[in-house]
Amino acid sequence: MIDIVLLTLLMVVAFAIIKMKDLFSVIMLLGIYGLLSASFFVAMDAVDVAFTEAAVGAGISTLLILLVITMTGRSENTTRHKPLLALLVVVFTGALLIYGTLDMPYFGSADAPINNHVAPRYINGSMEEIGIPNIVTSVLASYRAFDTFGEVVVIFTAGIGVLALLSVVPRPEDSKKITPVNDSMHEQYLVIRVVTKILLPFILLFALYVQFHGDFGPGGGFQAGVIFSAAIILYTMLFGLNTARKVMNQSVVQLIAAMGVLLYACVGVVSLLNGGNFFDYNVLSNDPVAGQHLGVLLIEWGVGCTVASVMIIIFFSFAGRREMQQHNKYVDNKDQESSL
Amino acid sequence: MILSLEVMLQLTITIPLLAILGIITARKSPNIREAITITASIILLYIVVKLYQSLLSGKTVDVFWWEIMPNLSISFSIEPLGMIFALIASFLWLITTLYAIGYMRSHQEENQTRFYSCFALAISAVMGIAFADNLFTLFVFYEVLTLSTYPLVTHAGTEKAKQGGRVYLGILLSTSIAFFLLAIASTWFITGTLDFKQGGIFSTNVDKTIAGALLVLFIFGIGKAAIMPFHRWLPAAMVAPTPVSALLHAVAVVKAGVFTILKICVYIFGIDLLVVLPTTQFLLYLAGASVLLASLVAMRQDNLKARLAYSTISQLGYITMGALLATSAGVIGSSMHIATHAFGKITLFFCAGAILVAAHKSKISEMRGLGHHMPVTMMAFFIASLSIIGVPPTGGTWSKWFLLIGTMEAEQWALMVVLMLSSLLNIAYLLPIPFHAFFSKALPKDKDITAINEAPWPSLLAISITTLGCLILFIYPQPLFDLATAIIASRN
Amino acid sequence: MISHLPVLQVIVPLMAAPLCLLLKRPQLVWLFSLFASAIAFIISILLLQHVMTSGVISYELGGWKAPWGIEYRIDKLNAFLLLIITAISTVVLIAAQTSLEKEIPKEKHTLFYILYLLSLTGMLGIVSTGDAFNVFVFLEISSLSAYALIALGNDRRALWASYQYLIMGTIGATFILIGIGLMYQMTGTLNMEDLSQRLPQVAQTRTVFTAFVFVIVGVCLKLALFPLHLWLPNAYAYAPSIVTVFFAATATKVAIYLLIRFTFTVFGLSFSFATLPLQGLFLTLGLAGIFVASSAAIYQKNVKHVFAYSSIAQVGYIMVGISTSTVTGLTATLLHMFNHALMKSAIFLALGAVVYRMGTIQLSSFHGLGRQMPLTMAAITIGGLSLIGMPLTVGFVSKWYLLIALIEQGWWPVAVLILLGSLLAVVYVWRIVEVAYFKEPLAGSVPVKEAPVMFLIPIWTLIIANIYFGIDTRLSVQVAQLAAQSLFGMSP
Amino acid sequence: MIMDLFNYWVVVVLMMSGFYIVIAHGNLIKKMVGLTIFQTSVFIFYISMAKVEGGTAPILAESISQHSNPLPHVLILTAIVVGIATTALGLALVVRIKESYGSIEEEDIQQLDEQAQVESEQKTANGNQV
Amino acid sequence: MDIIINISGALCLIIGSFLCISGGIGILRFPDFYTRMHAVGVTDTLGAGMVLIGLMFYSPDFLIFSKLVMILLLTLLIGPTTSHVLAKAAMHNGLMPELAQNDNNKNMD
Repeated sequence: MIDIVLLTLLMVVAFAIIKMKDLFSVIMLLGIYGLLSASFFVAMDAVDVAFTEAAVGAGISTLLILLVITMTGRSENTTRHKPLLALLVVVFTGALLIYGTLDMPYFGSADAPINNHVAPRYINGSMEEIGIPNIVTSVLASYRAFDTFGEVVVIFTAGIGVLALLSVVPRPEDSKKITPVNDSMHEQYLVIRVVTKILLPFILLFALYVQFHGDFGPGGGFQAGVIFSAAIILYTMLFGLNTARKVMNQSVVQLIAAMGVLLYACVGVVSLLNGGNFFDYNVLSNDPVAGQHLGVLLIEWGVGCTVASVMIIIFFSFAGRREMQQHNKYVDNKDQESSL
Repeated sequence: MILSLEVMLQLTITIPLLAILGIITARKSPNIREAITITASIILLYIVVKLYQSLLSGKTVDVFWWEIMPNLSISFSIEPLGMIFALIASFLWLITTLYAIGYMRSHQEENQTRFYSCFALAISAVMGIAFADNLFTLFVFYEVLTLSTYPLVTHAGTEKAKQGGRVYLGILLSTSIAFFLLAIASTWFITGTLDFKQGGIFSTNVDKTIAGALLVLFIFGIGKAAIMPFHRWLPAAMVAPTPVSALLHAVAVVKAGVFTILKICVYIFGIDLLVVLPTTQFLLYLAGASVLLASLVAMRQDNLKARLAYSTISQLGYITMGALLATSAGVIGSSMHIATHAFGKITLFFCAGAILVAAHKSKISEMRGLGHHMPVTMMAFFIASLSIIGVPPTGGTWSKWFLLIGTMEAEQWALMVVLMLSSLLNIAYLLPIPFHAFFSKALPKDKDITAINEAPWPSLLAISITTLGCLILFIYPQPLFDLATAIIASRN
Repeated sequence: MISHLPVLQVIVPLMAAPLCLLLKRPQLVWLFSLFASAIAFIISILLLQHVMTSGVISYELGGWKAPWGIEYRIDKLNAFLLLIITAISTVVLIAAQTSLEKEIPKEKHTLFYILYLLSLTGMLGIVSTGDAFNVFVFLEISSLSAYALIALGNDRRALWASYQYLIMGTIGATFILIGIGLMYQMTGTLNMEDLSQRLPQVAQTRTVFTAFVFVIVGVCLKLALFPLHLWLPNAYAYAPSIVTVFFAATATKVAIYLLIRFTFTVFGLSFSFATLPLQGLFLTLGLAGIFVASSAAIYQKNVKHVFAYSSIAQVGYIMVGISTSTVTGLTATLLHMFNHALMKSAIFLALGAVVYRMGTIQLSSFHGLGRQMPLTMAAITIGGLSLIGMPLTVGFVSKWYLLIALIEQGWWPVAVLILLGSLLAVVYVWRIVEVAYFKEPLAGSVPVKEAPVMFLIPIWTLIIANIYFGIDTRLSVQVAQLAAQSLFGMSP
Repeated sequence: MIMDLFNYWVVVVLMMSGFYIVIAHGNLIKKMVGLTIFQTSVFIFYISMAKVEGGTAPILAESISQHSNPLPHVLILTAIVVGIATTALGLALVVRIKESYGSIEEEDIQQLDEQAQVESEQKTANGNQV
Repeated sequence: MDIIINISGALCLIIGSFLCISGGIGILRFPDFYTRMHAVGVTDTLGAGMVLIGLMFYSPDFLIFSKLVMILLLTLLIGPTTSHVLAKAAMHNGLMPELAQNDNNKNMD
C-alpha cells in the first residue's frame, strides 16, 4: 500500500518538474524526488540503496545542480522545440515497455526466475563463504567485486573529467590577493557557523560508523564517502573556499582519490600474487573467511577514500570555477570604472 | 648476362619502378634524369624481346608473387596476346620518351620529374596488365594505370586540366569499380577462379543470361576501351601534353582497355561461349554504333587532337567488335589492329605535337600550307593516316582485312557495312589535313607561317621511326600474324 | 601468470591511470601511459595466440564460478577486437605528446593521459567481459572519459558536441540498462553464456522481445547507426586530434562488437533474426547511412567533418555485412572493423599533423599542401584510396568479401549500391587530394614544414599496415573467418 | 493482474516523463534533471523487481527466512554511482558552455554555431579571393 | 506499566502528527513568508520531536532508543538553525513581512 502512495507522489513530482519553469524549484523537486524514491527503496527492502539514493539523489546531486544554477541563471526559456516529436518518441517507447511488462513475473512473486536462479546462492551461501550478515555488502564486495571496482573507476573518471573541464589556472594576482582574515565569528553567519562547528565532528564520526558498520547493516564505503564529503562541503560553504582549501589541500585530495583506486586494485593484485584469481580474497589469509573479511574491509576503504575525495574534488572544482567567474566580473567592473 | 626467364618477366614490371627511383633522385639535373628514362626503356625493350624469343621457342614462363585471398593471387605468365601488347608498349615507350624529351624541353613544361615518374609508373602498370596471369592481377594493374596517368592528364594544373582530370578519373574509376569489380567478383563467385584459360573458365552449362549480363558488365566496366557511352574521358583527357596523349591514346591506356576486352573474350568467356550469349549481338551493334558515331563526331572537330581522339574511339570500336565477333579471324584482326593502330595513331599524335611545338597551331583550319615548312611531319602524318584508313602500303591494311573477314565468317553483314563506311569516314576526316597542308595556300590571317620550320630533332626522329613502323608492318607482318594466330592456335 | 592474462589486459591500463596522477610530470606521464598501452598490446597478442591455439578462455574474477561471480570470457571475436583496440591506442599515443603541445594547455596534459587510459580501459573491459551488467559499467567508464576528452578540444563547439554526446550516450546506456534488467528478470542471470542458454526457454515472451529491442536501440545509439548518428560528426571534428583518431578507430568498433555479441551470442541467431526484421532493418539503415553520410561528406568544408561522415558511412557497410547473417557477411564485417580502424586512424592522425602545422583543418588550408607536407599528404591519399577500396589496400579486401557475401545471397542490387557508395567515397577523397596537389597555396599563407617525426612514425606505421594487410591478408582473414564461424556455432 | 503489474506501469510512466524532459526541453540543466529522473526511475524499476512478498531487507539475522533479492540492490548501488558521475560531468560541461556561449538554451547555442559557421566560410571565401 | 507507556506513546504520536498536519495547513494558509516559516518551524521541531518521543516509548531495546534520542537532538539543533538562516536570507534579500507592510500602509493613510 505504502509503495502505491509513494509512487503516486513520485508521479506528481515528476509532472510538476515537467511543468515548472523556475529551475530553482525544479531542483528542489528533484531533491524531493530523490528522497521519495529513497523511501520507496526502503519500502522495497533495499536499505542500502535507499541510503545511497538519499545521500546522492537528495543530497549531493541537488547540491551540485544548485551550485551550477548560481552560475548559469535560474530560469528556463519558455520555448520548447519539437515537443510533439518528442512526445511521439516517448509514447512509443513507453508503450513498448508496457507491452514488455505484460509477460513479466508478477510484482513480489517469490517464484520469479530471479529469486530462484542466482540469488539463492547469495542468500543461503554467503554466510559460510564470506561471513558477513549484510548480503548486499558481500555480493557487492566479493561476488561482484569487479562491478564495484568498475564503479569506483567510474567515479574516479568523473572526478578527473570535472577537474579537466573546470580546473582553474591559478592567476598570478591570486597569490598576492590578501585572503580574508578568519571572519568565522562575523555576525552575519554567526549562528549557522557555530552550529556547523558543533555538528561537523558528529557527521565525520557518523561517516566512519557507516564505513565500518557496512558489513552488518546498511552502509559501506560509498555512503560513508558521500557523508564525509558532505561534511567537508558544508564546511566549505560556510567558511569559504580558500579556508577549506587550506584545510584540505586539493592536490592531496587528488592523491587520496588515486590511492583509493589503487588500494582497491592492489587487493586484487595481491590475491593474484598469492596464487588466486583477481579479487579472490580467500587467499589473502590462510583462513578463507578471514581472508574475505580482510578483502571486504580493504576495498570498502578504497571505495570510501575515492568517493569522498572525488566528491570533494568535484565540489571544489565547481566552487573554484564560480569564484573565478565572480573574480573576473569584479575585475571587469573595476576596469570599466577606471575607463569611465 | 644470364637471367632466368622468370626473373626477366618480373624485371619488366620492376625496371620502370627502379627508373622512378632514379628519376626522383636525379630530379635536380634533367640530363641525367632523361638519360635514366632512356636507358630504362632500352633495357625494358631488350628484355621484352628476349621474352618474345623465348615464347617463340615455346617456353612457358609463370611467376607467382603472392596470394592475396584464397584463389586470388598476383601472378604473371607469358602468352601471345600479352606479348603483342608488351612489345608495342615497350617499344613505343622508348620512342615516346625520345619524343617527350624534345617536346617537354622546347615547351619548358613545369615539374617534369613528376611527368617522367608517372610515365614510368604507367608503363610498369602496362607491363603488369600485359603479362597478368589472371583477371585479378589484371584488375590491380588496371587501377594502378588509371591512377598513375591521372597526374599526367592534369599535368598543366590549370582549371581546364583539372576539369579534364576529373572527367578522366571519374569515368574510369566509376566504371571499373561499379561494373568491372562487380563482374570480377561475380565471375569469381560462379567459377571459383579468375585464371585466364584457353577456351574460357565458364563451364558450358553456365546460365546464359547471367553470363550475358556479366559480359555487358565487363564491356561497360572496362571504360578504357571507350565504348560509347563511356567514351567521354578520352576527349576530356586531351588537355594533357601531347606525349601523354600519345601514350594514352596509342599505347598505354586505350590499348590496355581493348586488350583487357580481348583477354576476357578469349580467355574468360571463350569464343565458343561468346557466340551463344544473348547479349553479344547487342554489344556488337553498340561497338558498331560507337565506330560510326565517333567517326562522324571526329569530322566536326577543328582541334586536331580532339579529332584524333574521336578517331581513336572509333578505332577502338573495331577492336572490340573484332573481339566480340568470336571468330578466329576477328580475334586475329583485332589483336593485329592493336599493333597497327598503335603505330598509326602515335605517329599522328607525334605530328600534332610537333606542329604544336614548331608552329604553335592546334586548329586544323590553321594548318593550310604547313607542308612546305614541315614536310617531314606532314609526310608522316599522311602515311599514318593511310595506315589508320587501312590502305596499302601500311600495316593498317592487314588488320582491317582480317576484321572484314571476321565479319564475313560471322555473317554479320551489317557490321561489314559499318566497317566500309567508317573507312570512308576515316578518309574524309584524316586525309584533308595533309592535303591542305601541301596543296593549298595558308590563310591570309596567319602570314607568319614563313617563320616556321621543323620540330626539334628528337621529335622528328621519333616520328620517322613510328612512320617507318607503319610501313614495315605492311611489308613484314609475319611475326605479328604468327602471334595473333597463336592466340587461338590451340582452339582449332 | 599466463592464465591471468584476461584480467591483466584490463587491469594494466586501469591501474596505470591513477598512477599517472601520482607521476604528475606530463613527459613522464606520456611515456608511462605509452608503456602501459604497449604492455596491453603485447598481452592482447598473447591472448589472440592463446585463443587461436586452445580455444575460449574463461576467467572467473574473485574465484567465483559464473553466473554467481563475474566471468571474463575471451573467444576469437573479442581477442581480435582487443588486438585492434590496443594496437591502435599504442600507435596513436606515440604522436600524442607532440600533438597535445599545440592543442591543449600544458597543465591539462596529465589529466588527458589519465582519461585516455581510462577510456582505453573501458573499451577493453566492455570487450573482454562475459557479464551483461559489467558491460554497462565499463561502457560508462569509456563514455565518461570520452565526454571529457572530447570537451578538451579548444573550439567551444567541442563542449556542445560533448554535451550532446553525453545526453545521447547516457540515454543509450540507460536503454541498455533497461534491456539488461528485463533480460535478468526473465532469466535470473546476468552472465552472457548463461543467458544464451536460459533465454530460449522464455524466447517467446513479450518481455524478452522488449529487452532485445532496448538493447539493440541502446547499442545503435552508441554506434552512431544512421539515423542515430547526429552526435558523431561534431564530436569527432572538434575533439583534440588524438582523441579523434582513437575514437574514430575504436569507439564505434566496440559498439559494433556489442551489437554482434548481443545479437549472435546472447540472444542467438535464430531469435535475433526471427523476432525482429533485423535483416531488412540493418540493410536499409546501413545503405541509407552509406548514401546519406557519404553525400554529406562531400559537402563538408572541414576535413575532419568529411572523414567523420565517412566513418558513419563505413558503419553502414558494416551493418550491411551483419544484415546478410551469413558467415561470409560476418567475416566481411569483422574484416572491415579491422581495416577501417587501420585506415581511419592513419587518416585522422595525418589530419592531426596538418592541424599541428596549419592550426586549422578547413579544406581551404589544404591548398598546395602536397608540396609542403608531402609525406603527410601521401598518407592521406593512400588512406583515402584504401577508403575507396583500391586493390592492394585493406579497403579492397573487406569490400571484396562484402561483395562476395552479397552475391552469395543473390542481393545483386545491394552489391551495385555498395559499389556506388564507394564511388561517393572517390568524390570526397578526391576533393581533398586535388586541392592538396593541384592548387597553389593561398596567397598570404605562410609556407609550412613537413610534420614532425613523432607524427610521421605512427602515421606511416599505419599506412604500411594498410598496404601490408591489403596484400598479405592471411592473418586478418583467417582470424575474422574463424571468429565468424565460431559465432555461427560452427567448429572451425 | 492489474494490481500485480501496477507498480511497473507507474515506473514506466516515471521513466518516460524523465525521458520526455531530456528530449523535449531545450534548457541544458533541465535536460540533466530529466536524465537524473530517467535513471532514478530505472533504479526504481530494478528495485521493485527485487521485492519479494513478505521478504525483508537482505541482511541475515536469526528468525528471518524470507529475504528480498539482493542482486538488483547491488547493481543499482553501482548504477547510482554511475548516475551521479554522469550528472557531475554533464553539469561541468554546462558550466563551460555557459561561459563560452553565454547561454544554456539549446536554440541559442545552435544559432550561435550556425552564425560561426557562416562567418568562417565567408572568411575562407575572402581568403580565396585574396 | 505497559499500558501507560502505550497510551503516552500513542498520545505523543497523535499530538506530533496533529502538529505536522497543522504545520502543513499553515504553510498553505499563512499570508507571507515569515508566518509560513513559523508553521514550518512548528512542524519540524515540535511535530517531529513529538513523533520521535512517541516512538521512543515503543522502542524495543536501548540501541534504538538511543538512536532516536540522537535523531531528536539533531532535529532540535538543526530545525531552528535552518529557519533562522532562511529568515536571515529573506531579510537579506529585502523581503518585508506582510503584516509590517500593512501597518505601514495604515500609517500612510
